[in-house]
Amino acid sequence: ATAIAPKLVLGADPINVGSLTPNTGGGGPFGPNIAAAHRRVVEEVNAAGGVLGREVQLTQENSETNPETAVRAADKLINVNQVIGILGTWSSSVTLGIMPKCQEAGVIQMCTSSSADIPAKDEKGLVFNFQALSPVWGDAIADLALRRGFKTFSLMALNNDFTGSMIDAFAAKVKAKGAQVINEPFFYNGGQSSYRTEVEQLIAGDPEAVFIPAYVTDFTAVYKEIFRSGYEGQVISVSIATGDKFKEAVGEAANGLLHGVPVPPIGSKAYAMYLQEAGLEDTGEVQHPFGTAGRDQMSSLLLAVEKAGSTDTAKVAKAIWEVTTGPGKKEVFSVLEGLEAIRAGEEINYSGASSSVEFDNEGMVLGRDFQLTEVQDGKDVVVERLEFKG
Amino acid sequence: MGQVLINALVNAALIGPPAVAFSMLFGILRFPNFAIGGYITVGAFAVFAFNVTLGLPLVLATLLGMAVTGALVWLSDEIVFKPMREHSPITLLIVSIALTLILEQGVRLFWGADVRGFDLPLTRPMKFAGMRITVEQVWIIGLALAVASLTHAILRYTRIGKAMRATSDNFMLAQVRGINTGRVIAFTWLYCGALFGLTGTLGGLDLVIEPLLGWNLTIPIFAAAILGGIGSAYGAMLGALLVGIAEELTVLVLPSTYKVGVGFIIIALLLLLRPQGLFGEAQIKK
Amino acid sequence: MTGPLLAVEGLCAGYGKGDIIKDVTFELSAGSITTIIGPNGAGKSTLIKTLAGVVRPRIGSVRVDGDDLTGMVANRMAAHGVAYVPQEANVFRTLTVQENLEMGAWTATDTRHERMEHVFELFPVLQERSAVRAGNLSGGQRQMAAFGMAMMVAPRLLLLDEPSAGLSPKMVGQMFETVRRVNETGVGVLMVEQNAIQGLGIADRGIVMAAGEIKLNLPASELLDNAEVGELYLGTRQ
Amino acid sequence: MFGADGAALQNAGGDAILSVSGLQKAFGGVQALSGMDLEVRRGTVTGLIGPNGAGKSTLFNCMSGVIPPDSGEVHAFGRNITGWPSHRLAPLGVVRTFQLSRELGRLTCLENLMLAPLAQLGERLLPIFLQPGAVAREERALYAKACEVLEFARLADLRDEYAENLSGGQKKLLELARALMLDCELILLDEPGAGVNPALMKTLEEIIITLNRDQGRTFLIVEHDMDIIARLCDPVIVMTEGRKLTEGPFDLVRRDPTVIEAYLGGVA
Amino acid sequence: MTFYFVSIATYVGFFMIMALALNLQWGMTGMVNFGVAGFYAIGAYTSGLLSVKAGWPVEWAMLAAPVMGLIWGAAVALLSIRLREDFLAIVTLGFGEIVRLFVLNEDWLTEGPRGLRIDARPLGGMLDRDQYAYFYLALVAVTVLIIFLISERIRRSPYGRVLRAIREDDVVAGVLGKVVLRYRIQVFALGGAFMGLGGALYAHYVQNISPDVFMPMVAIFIWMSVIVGGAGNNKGLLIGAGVVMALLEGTRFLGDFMIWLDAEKLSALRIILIGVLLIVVLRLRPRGLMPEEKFRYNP
Ligand SMILES: Nc1ncnc2c1ncn2[C@@H]1O[C@H](COP(=O)(O)OP(=O)(O)OP(=O)(O)O)[C@@H](O)[C@H]1O
Ligand SMILES: Nc1ncnc2c1ncn2[C@@H]1O[C@H](COP(=O)(O)OP(=O)(O)OP(=O)(O)O)[C@@H](O)[C@H]1O
Ligand SMILES: CC(C)C[C@H](N)C(=O)O
Ligand SMILES: [Mg+2]
Ligand SMILES: [Mg+2]
Repeated sequence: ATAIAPKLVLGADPINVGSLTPNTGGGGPFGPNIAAAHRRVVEEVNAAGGVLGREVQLTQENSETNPETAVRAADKLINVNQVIGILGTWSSSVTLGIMPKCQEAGVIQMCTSSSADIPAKDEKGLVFNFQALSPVWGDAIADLALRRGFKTFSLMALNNDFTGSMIDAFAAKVKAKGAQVINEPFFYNGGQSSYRTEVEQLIAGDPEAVFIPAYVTDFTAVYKEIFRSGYEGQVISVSIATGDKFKEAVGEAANGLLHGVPVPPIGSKAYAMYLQEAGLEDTGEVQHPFGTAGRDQMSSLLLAVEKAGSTDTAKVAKAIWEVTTGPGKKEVFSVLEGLEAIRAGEEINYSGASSSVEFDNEGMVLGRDFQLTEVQDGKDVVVERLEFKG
Repeated sequence: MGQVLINALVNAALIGPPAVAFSMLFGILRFPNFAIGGYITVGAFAVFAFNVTLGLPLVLATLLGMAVTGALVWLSDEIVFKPMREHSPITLLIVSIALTLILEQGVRLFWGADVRGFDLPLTRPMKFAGMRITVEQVWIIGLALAVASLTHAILRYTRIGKAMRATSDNFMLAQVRGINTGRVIAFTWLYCGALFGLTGTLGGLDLVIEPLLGWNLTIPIFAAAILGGIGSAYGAMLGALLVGIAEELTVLVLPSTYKVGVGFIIIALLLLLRPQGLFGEAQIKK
Repeated sequence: MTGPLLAVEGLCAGYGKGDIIKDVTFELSAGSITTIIGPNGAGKSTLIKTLAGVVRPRIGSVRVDGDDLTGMVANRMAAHGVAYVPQEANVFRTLTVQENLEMGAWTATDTRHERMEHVFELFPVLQERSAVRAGNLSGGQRQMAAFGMAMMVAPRLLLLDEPSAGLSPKMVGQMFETVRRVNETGVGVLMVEQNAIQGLGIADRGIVMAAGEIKLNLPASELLDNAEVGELYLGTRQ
Repeated sequence: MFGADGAALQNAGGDAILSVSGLQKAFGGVQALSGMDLEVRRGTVTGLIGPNGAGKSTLFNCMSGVIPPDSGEVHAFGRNITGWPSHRLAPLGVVRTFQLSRELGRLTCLENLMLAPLAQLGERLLPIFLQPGAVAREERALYAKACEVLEFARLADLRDEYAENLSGGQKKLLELARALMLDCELILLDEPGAGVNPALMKTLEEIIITLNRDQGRTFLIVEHDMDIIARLCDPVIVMTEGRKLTEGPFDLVRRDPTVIEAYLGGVA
Repeated sequence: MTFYFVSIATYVGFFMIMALALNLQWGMTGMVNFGVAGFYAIGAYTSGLLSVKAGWPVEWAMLAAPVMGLIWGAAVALLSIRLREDFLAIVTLGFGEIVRLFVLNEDWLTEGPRGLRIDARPLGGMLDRDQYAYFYLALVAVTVLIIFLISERIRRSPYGRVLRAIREDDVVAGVLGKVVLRYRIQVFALGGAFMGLGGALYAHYVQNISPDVFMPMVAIFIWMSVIVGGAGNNKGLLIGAGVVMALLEGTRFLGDFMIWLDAEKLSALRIILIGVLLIVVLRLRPRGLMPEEKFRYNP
């Protein structure tokens, strides 16, 4: 059925795409998945004849989750590799850090960052975010938590942008629904040699539940400390901090923990495909929350190039909406399906492994389901789900 | 308040032994060795490998891990530092930072950046008089005290300990008096390496095993050792206690995000009052 | 063995490029004292450091009692019965006086107590200050401690680099007297001294070093009487 | 006690430019100075002798602001300088050397000397940018002077050598030479002769005598070499156990039985 | 590719400015400063905030940065008058961390972890993208040159001689009548000012700064530049800055050759390689590529 798949045109310039992922540093646990997903999509596409008959050339860099290094890496991608887009930035500070360079050079950015500043600072409409912004997280998780009937909460968060706005939204929601936040929400820094004081402060008023948005490395240490402190109330966090590795690291003590996250449409077709591509088994749990986004980033970018028929980034940016967003188009779940459809002259809507990939007019992803999960017997058990209602 | 003290004590017990080791290495080799972060990380992963991958009991795994770390730390001297003995302390400092990068990334190369834990269930605390402490923490404190006393006893009463102090004081003269300084230094590395291995275990228990584990402990260790006055085992322990208390008390007055910073300020103030460190002695040259 | 206690032949040594001591050859017979004098920077300390194994020889050989010890490092030299008192940095500053003396006996712990008694007899002030860190001693006290350390073993060969510097006249007398007595027990002594009159006074032979070379090697009494030597090195000619 | 000689002494020197009274300093249990009194008269070369550990160097440290005394007072040039930091003393006219030489290791010999003179224009931040000509001129003058002093100290060949590479005696010479570079009226020398070759020391003594006679500089010299003391110093102060034992011309002092007992032994 | 080199050259310029300043403080005067990143941040945020939030003209804002660096440099030096070298290390390390914590936590002022977007830049809007890259490189180069000349003048002057004397033994310098404290404060302040200026130039070049930029790692790179180049030698450390940047950036191209490695292993390997190369360089040239020169006066 691939009669129309073109062969790579010999001698044509390749299409350059950059991937800038947090392979080390704070995002270290996630970056490699994203990078691998990027590479898989590109390999798949190249094997099937490339885009516009041209080979896709992928250059991957490590942001080290550090904006200082990331800017130089972006510089290299832009000026040496002449990429049309930089995909995969994760931490907001990196996404924002390279933004001036990218905007100046007219390079598309695709990220999974959650800072509310991202749309505001994207003046040229070149940034696409595959992650819900953190206020949305806070609101949704609070909503789910309230359904469990907690009346008093204490909040603390890792000190970064992602968690900062999440806490505000969480608190606002809690108050709006008549429950109480009994502490003055506060932040802690990652990479500390102990978190005892912070935990002490958090549980001081003996709240029914505590909410701690964080990253996995520091959350693991914090959670151990909470457990050791003898706190008997409910701990709530975000699922990115409570993956398999977390559960392995803390063992049985993880039982009873609640965590929420925007989820890939588990059971959806694209997600199943992702698991297969990544060689994972379907456990019914959320796996690779960012790897899935990596797949969707690369897929939508390449589809958009094919759609735009050029590598002019303004045109490609416009085409990204065309291939991902809007009703009444043919739904595709993988890049190859999509390419085929585009070449067949069809209008497509790419539905991804991380979400259905619908963007608002600022390039922020819309359609994300949220799910609240409880750890029981070392396994995630879904307790509540909040489906995105288009 | 009592809880604050217990917490500070646990912090101190974690930082203390490596601070003692750092201080000993500084004393004998005359440079601040920032590779301690790398050593601790390696220690934690070595113990992890024995404990989780090979399924040995934690105590045995710890002992083996200490041996492995000791050997590795000694090897790092043979390969990296030994040929550079004569070089300036700051050059060696930079070299040690480069070494810590290599060790950390080496660990990452094999194990990735994921978080890990030992095969030991977390425990709930024992409670008394409104204060809480876990069995693990009691262990950590006990071990730290044991390490301090052992180190002190070695330095003060054993032949090798005296040789260590002499070597650290005046390398050339030590040789002249017949001390095999090469062997003394090797022993020091091995001993300190074992302490870093132990810290790997304790740190992994208290925090979480990951490549940056050691790096996160480095600055408090450095501060404690300097504060205690280089070369003094009890000094380093006391330094650790003060760093611990300083950080704990900060939170009573300032947002906890400033914890690390205030720790530094208190250290600075202490040093202004007693510029030679707590246990260091002022030297007057004539 | 009837040969000389110390036989140095064609010795060259230095720090950076260039040799500081050049082609030094001499012998020291068992049970004798040789005193080296010479202007500042002549290479006296360098020679003695080379003999002690602190500076590496480049060419030449060093034999003690017939054993070839050329190029041996300092701690092995010490094990071979060579005791050396450096000119500078000659005590462990952070160790107490008592510990310093104990370090002196590193290679021979068995007779430590008697010997320490002996050192304390010699320099009572060291006993008074035995718990003080050597870095806090006065200049002369430190010199006594350094000398005392070498008295803690029974060496075959004693190398002293300006042992009298900084000592009070009374102590200088006692120190030289001690050297003489130690020598009488059969220990060979090679000593650098600026206090030439007294230094040569107890010596059998005297060596004049200048610019890295041995200029004269004579019986000590001849050297003392040598007018030229007096003027150039001893400052005795008015 | 010294009769006529003592009176002669009074006339020989001018007013006291340095005086110390009741100086005390203890280190832990050791009373290094216990009520030391001392006067140095203008224009003299005063000797300070005493057994090892008598407190001579400690006295120097207390007088030169390196360590503060526990009690007692130090006056120099009519000012109470007790507890002054050391950098204020040189401008007042007091400079010292150290018993264990403290060379500036990674400066060359020449630099060690050129550093010494006071109030150099080029040592201030703005003039080096705004008045480079004047600074260069000043440097040339300093250079000439330093070369001269190096010549005396027989260090001329080593002028571009790092001071850390000098021999023990050379370091002492450098220490002395550096002090002579300053135009200070009062120069305190802590065992300048120890480790210096006696023939060379004689030359240096001549320099000291010249500086004293022709330029009226005053010296206070700690020394254990009695030949040097005999040739240079009048009066001589003897201290033991942290306080002054006696004072007078060397010929008298050397015959004092208490001095012989405590210090000289049978030899001198 | 050219633009890549232009931009890397610009970054090298920042390193050079910082390294020159550190050399003044540590290489010449012996004052350990582990808080380099803090001064960098002070410069960057001063200029950034003044131009973004206070609406200052960008040129004025950039000039305010060294003034701020100067003030804080003097303050830190004053605080640590009595401290020994290794203690100065902790105090400055602490200072750097406190600065970073301040910009991280006081988000009412600094935007905290969100980072500060700085659109204003000198001659902004008057040049196109390519010209601007050259212009900025020139601006940085001129700054490097000026700081280099100032440092060299200091080094070769009697003033520099006093600094080196203090480095060797401050008590001796004091006995010789040098007011050690004054020199220490002046030098630390001057170094702080240069670092502040470096920070300002950096901020307006990358146009987005956040607390994460000023992690201790930056300070480590600057230290590496000085050590690799040769402490005490201004020319050497310019080379050192180039070498360190070449290590950091050059190893990036590793991936182009080792395509069989996945991204995570590759990035680990890259950092390992940086570490190994650094050790090798220092092993071969322990006093740096261009060790401090001896001074020979030959008037
Ligand atoms: N920092 C210190 N701590 C303890 N004791 C000290 C210290 N400094 C000096 N002392 C003691 O004070 C006494 C006086 O020492 P000082 O150096 O002043 O003697 P001195 O007269 O210069 O002797 P010398 O002729 O041997 O140089 C000595 O007994 C010494 O041990
Ligand atoms: N560590 C060193 N590095 C380089 N050169 C050195 C070193 N030590 C000594 N020298 C040089 O070697 C020469 C001889 O020094 P040495 O110490 O042997 O002299 P010395 O005869 O003992 O003099 P003194 O009587 O002053 O102690 C001197 O010119 C000195 O500058
Ligand atoms: C967890 C992610 C969704 C958010 C990202 N780490 C950020 O800093 O914005
Ligand atoms: Mg000598
Ligand atoms: Mg003295």
